[in-house]
Amino acid sequence: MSDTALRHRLAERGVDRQLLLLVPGLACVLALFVYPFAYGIGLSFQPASGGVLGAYRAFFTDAYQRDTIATTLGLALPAAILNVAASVPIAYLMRGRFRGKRFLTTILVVPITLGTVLTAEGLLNYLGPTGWFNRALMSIGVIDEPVRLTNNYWGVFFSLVITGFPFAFLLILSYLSGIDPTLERAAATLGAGRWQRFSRITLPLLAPGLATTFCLTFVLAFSVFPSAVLVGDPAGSTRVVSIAAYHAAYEAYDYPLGSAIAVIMGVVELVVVAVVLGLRSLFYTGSTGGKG
Amino acid sequence: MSDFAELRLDGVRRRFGGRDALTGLSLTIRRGEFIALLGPSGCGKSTALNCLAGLLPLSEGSIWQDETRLDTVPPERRGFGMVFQNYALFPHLSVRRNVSFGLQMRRLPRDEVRRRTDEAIKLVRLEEHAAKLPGQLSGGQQQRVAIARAIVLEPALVLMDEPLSNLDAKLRLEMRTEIRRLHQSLGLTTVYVTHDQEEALSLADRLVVLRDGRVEQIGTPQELHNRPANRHVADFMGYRNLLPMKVKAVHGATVTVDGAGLTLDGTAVGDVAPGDDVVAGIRPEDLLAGEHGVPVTVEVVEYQGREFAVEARTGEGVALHLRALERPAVGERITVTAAPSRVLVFAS
Amino acid sequence: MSDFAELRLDGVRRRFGGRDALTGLSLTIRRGEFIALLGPSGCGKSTALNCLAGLLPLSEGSIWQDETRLDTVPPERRGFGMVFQNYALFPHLSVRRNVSFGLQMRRLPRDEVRRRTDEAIKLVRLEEHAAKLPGQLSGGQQQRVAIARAIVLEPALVLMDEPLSNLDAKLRLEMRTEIRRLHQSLGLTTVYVTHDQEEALSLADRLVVLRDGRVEQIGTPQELHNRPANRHVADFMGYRNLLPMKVKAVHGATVTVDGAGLTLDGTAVGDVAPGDDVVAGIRPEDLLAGEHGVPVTVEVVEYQGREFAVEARTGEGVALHLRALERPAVGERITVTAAPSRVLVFAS
Amino acid sequence: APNGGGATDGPVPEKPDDAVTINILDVAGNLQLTQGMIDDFVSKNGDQISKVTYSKATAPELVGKIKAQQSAGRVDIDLVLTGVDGLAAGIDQSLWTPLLPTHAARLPGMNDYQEGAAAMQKLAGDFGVTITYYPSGPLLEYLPGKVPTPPKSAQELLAYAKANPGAVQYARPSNSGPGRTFLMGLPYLLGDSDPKDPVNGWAKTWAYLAELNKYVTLYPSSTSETMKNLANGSAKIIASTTGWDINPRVLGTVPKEAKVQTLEGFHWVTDAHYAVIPRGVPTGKQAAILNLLKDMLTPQQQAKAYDQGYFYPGPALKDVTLSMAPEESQKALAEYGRPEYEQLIASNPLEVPLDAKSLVAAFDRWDREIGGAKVKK
Amino acid sequence: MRRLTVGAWLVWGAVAFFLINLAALIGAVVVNSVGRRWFDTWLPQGWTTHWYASAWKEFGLLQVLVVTLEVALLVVAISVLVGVPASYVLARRSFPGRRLVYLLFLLPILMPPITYGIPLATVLYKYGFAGHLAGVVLANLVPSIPFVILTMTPFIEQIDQSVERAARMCGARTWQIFARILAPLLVPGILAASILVLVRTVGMFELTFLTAGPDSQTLVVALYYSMSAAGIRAQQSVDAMAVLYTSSMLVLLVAALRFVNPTQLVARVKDEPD
Ligand SMILES: Nc1ncnc2c1ncn2[C@@H]1O[C@H](COP(=O)(O)OP(=O)(O)OP(=O)(O)O)[C@@H](O)[C@H]1O
Ligand SMILES: Nc1ncnc2c1ncn2[C@@H]1O[C@H](COP(=O)(O)OP(=O)(O)OP(=O)(O)O)[C@@H](O)[C@H]1O
Ligand SMILES: [Mg+2]
Ligand SMILES: [Mg+2]
Repeated sequence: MSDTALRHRLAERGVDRQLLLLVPGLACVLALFVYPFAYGIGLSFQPASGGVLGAYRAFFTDAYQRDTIATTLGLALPAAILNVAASVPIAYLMRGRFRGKRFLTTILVVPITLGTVLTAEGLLNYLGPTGWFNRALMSIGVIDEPVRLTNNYWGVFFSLVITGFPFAFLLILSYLSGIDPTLERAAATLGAGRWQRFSRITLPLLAPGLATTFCLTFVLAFSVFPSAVLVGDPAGSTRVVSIAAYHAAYEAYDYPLGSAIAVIMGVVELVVVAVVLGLRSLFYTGSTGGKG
Repeated sequence: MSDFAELRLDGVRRRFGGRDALTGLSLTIRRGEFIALLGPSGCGKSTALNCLAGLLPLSEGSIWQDETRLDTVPPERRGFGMVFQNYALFPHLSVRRNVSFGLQMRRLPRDEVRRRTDEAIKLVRLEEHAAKLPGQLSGGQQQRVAIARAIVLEPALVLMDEPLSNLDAKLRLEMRTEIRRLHQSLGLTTVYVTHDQEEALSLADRLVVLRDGRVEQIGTPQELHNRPANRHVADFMGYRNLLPMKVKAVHGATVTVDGAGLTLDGTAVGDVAPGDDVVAGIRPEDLLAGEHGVPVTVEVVEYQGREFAVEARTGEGVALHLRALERPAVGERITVTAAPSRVLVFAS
Repeated sequence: MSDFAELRLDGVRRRFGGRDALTGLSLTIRRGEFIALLGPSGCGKSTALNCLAGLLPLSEGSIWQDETRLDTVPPERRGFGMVFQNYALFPHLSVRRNVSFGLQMRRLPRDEVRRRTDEAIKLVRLEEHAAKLPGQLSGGQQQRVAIARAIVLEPALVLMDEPLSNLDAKLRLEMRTEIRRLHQSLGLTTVYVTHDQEEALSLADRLVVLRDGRVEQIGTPQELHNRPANRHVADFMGYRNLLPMKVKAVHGATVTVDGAGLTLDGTAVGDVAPGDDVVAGIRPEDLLAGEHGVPVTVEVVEYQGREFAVEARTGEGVALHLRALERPAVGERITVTAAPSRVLVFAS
Repeated sequence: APNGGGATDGPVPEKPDDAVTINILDVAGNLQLTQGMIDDFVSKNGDQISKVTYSKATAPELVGKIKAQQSAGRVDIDLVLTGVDGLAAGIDQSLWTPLLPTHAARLPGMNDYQEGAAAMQKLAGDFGVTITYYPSGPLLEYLPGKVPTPPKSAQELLAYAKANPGAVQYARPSNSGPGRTFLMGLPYLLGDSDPKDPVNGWAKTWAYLAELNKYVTLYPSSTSETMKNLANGSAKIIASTTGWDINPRVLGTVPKEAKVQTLEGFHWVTDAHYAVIPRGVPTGKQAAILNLLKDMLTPQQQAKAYDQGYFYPGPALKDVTLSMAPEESQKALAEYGRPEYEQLIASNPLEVPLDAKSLVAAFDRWDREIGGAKVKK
Repeated sequence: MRRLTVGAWLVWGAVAFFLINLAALIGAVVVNSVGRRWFDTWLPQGWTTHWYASAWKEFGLLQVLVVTLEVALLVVAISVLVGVPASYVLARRSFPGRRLVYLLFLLPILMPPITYGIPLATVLYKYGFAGHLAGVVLANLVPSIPFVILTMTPFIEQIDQSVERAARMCGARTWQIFARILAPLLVPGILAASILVLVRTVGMFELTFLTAGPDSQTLVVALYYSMSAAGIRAQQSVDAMAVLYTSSMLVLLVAALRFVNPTQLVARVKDEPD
């Protein structure tokens, strides 16, 4: 009797046997994500020398290492901002139904399939000093020296845009179509012109979606690794944090330092995400009229 | 664009991908009128309203406001107010800012915006809720915000697209009175879309009945209620008994029809000749239990507060809906008649 | 579990995270009865139904089927049928397979499954549509599939949760008759949830009115219609004029109340004493225009087919809802009275 | 796997009891030269080796992988083909099974190493067996059409770079063989105090690199990139080695007419590939591998190392001539080879490369001070 | 019908510019992969498919493709099996700690793979998983399971719960409800999630790179090696391999887009006619 009573009490709060279905998923995340992460944090506090915080000290006292954070942010933030900012007007124009929408969406999403290597090769071939791009510009006389767009900041930046844009675009398109189109029509009947409808209705409703999209694109860009090596200048202007982490762990065999850098990377990224999500909470975040 | 004496729709037509959603709608709306567009789902009511609002371009025809052509003017410059079916309140703006939105778009001075907003909010009795977001309001309150937002601009014309369809029965009744009150007290001109005949009858000065994008009948509520132009309008106007029959004889306006074991006298609507297939329409409340008449067996009895709704079946198996003041027993046999003036005979 | 003489709910209570959604529901359902649970949104109707079905465990109380305790039996073994608000048809199964699903779950022999499925489909007149998917059916047809699916198992009890609320007015009326017919002809026992008083009155043998999870009144439609137990039930039963007043005098069952510039004679419901604050309830159709009575100004007039619904205001600004057979002009002053037997005075 | 579970230490038999499967990991690009030799051995000795699997990885991962496998007690890489870097890192972490002098007698070919290869073998200590060898570089490569008079000394190179900013290119040393050979060759060219000590002995080299850096606009992250730039004309002089000179021209990445140039007073910085066996490989497999290595160190097999100039010349043994090589090699080298190499190799000193630790220190310093110097701080 | 404003022209112009450059970028790689020699000219000096053959042989692409397929299918299967029940609970139930659980599932997607990839690889090496198929699969599960959960949760939410209740009222047991009602209704969602996970896994570089062994390299990793590992290789065959990779991803993506409406990833709304 008291057994059923307890069962009922738990059931009232939503606890019953069905929750067991969560267990495999939770187990995987705990074993494969939380534990390794904790292990990595633990490892980062056991450097060969320098005490508990030695690895962190080593990272922060060495300008060459420390600066990788600024380098990475310098790449990831503008790239994420551009991806989001460029997606908004395009997605906005692609609301509603029109013929060829699916095709155009597919085309815009194609870069997802390119992969780092093809993007890198493509950038090197196409934007390289004698690639078609420079050739075209030179043959129409815009420039007379090839502009250098690869093996430096720009190469990595372009590859981040090419791989990040489709994600941002898809998400924003999706958020936009979640906004009830009658809201804009309502605004129109109230005398709002095109720009006012966008800026006063659509944009504020989209803002939380923009923040989420920005975070996800930023995460993608922040962890840039292969393209920083392949199209960048991995010793110089594109020495990003992940290169430092990889170098420490797999070239210098300093696992504590590698873990410490990974932890620092996670922290920096979470800080950015937290700031953005904090800003997001300033906006209206409820239903946007679509049946979400 | 502001005040006007009349608004004219002239052969308005709208196609969607080759299919007509609305054809040849011609209608003159006089200042101060309350017009209801009535019809079943998909008949083109919203299409008509959106054309009027400028939210949909016309495929053919024109719209005139007195002598100005209106159908080329974008919606934001027509100066009409609109109340949407799901209200379309801006979810991120407070009630006050929803209501003042239109005034701000007009760049009115701050003071005036404040004054008129307050007035409108008061009119719909939402003073206490002015600072809330729409998501925190009940359906009826949201409804009132939508109305306040539309009328605060003192629009020449207010358009309403099934504004009550999302409310529950009791609230619907209340809001209906509210809408009629506002229309009267503010001297608005209103076009109102609904699929509920009761609502249309109770609110409108004139009704436009649509079916499949075409106008079936335009008239006052009384006209429609008593003299529907055809069986479809009748169906919509509560003629629940629609019996396919054959004309036996015609004597002036009175015709005798029979079919399915019944013989009835009725009033012809339109031209009918003996031998024609017709539909006889009778409201349940016009079928009276009496001494003489058709014998039927009671099948279903429903209590309706004052009277009982009865479904009965004739010997030939035709179902009839009628009303009774006393509860008949299920299975009981009674006889029913109808006054010839209450039986409408439509050419089918 | 199959047939039974009566089903007893005994102090049934259900909490959600500390808040009571339903308290102390005690009710005996006799075989063959049609019970309606009536109440505004959120009052616990669906909770009660789900407890009865076994879809929600009880927090307290018990349910008995004759002498067997039922509340510990899982829903799939109670043998009840259920019709859901939005039908909850299996969208990937054809009409036929929707209907036969329950029979298949019982592992009945193929022939019997086929026979009983055919029968049920015929009963709801969907023979032509048996092979279609639910998505290809209209609302009314889906509704009928849902009913067929529930009754094909010949359940001891059929539960319906606002089965008509998604249909449009005309269809709602038709399906209502249909449901009553099936209940009668199959000899079902039915518990029906609705927030529409008209529906409840017309369908049920007995009504249970709920508010905030508590039972307000249980009785036949006539009892509820004519003698609501309190102002809340009255509100629900169409007593649209609910006027806060003060008791002036009591003469047996008749009390004289006044307030807001009105003085009325009425019938007390419950104990009232002079000086008490009370609420006087009057239906619009019981407020008659007459020679003597309260003078009011007509504010809103709505046509309702036969009569006109009028909203009028007394000198003191109290709004009254009444009916008139002739259209009064807006602004006209008329006088209204009500028979004392039709004015109910509730202790508030 | 067959014989997978046998003892991992103790005496190594002459032959495995049963045919074994050998997993070979190549972190140096060595299979290009030796896969033919190995396949040949396997096809003739089916009783010892039933199957070989090949896989490739980069040198930096090697240590982590093997170490992890060893600590998990399950080593499934049986033979590693590596350059100096992987070899040294493994020695440092004691990953390898000592092969010498225990098994010296089983590898008679080791007595016939040519001079440079023998020096390289010294670097391997007791653990690795040199299987291919080449003198490498540093060489400069250019297109005669674009550079009619190539620089002949380090100073001329600097002057040329100054006159043609952006025209001189070498890839980031830690990603590139020619890049690191250039780095290691400079101290000899410039006469630094200790060419083997990049931290304290390379004063002139670092100064020179810093000066050169002013006129280098780009350090690509792979040698292929510099080759492509040479081919398309955006670079005029790039660092190269014998193999990188010949093979890309065979492949068509670089025009056939490209030429190489050495700088005055240059020393070859040699390079080699080694075979090593990780600790924890069963003795049966060790036996098979030793027999394989013995076979690979015979002149007939070594001749295959000529390849298409990939590691020119390639053989580690003395007196393995081109005429012994497969016909395809002979044809390719007849067309794209450079007869002058023989003379160059014979007349210039051979130096072994830096040991792994110093090399990593040199890379790190290069990354920070040269490659990273472009970044505004 | 709709007139384009200046802004719209600018945006479409920018889109066209982006697409043209993108096409040229892809074109440059494709042309190079079929070009014989290509130096300082607009087009190569001849055409050949030889690089594809040599890439196939040199990189052992057959084995790589088999491994890629194995990894991808295993990851998809496991993450669906584990993720769908979890998302069912998250979609249907409210219980104490639900938000925490949700956050826990969100984190692996919010974190750059390399931040947990390095410690994960270390741990997997410690337990002897890394370097094998098992390790690659386990590592790829980390972002995949949450991904399945995040895409399936809204999908399950939009399946009316009363359908399940209706089945129960018809006498169906829990497993019968799963098998006969939920599974068929979830098929499109599972398919969509699977294909997206497949695309992600095939394209996932960091985690695979850090945990793959010699016999468990997937196509991306092989590609990266072909570009960065020691030795001399013809660029053209690297390009050929990249083209092969991209074409297979493209096929997957186009297939995915047939099942998922890209506009309905985060919000499921009916396309409103306008
Ligand atoms: N954007 C559109 N594209 C294609 N067809 C449309 C579009 N909008 C409406 N239609 C079609 O036009 C017809 C009329 O639609 P409309 O919305 O005006 O009907 P309605 O009378 O308002 O119906 P409801 O009562 O359901 O709102 C319908 O058949 C509908 O399918
Ligand atoms: N799963 C639940 N968790 C928490 N509260 C609930 C849950 N289900 C119902 N409630 C609460 O219990 C109360 C009664 O809900 P119930 O669904 O029974 O109302 P109802 O009378 O059916 O209303 P409606 O007419 O809107 O369907 C409401 O206040 C509701 O918010
Ligand atoms: Mg509509
Ligand atoms: Mg309910």
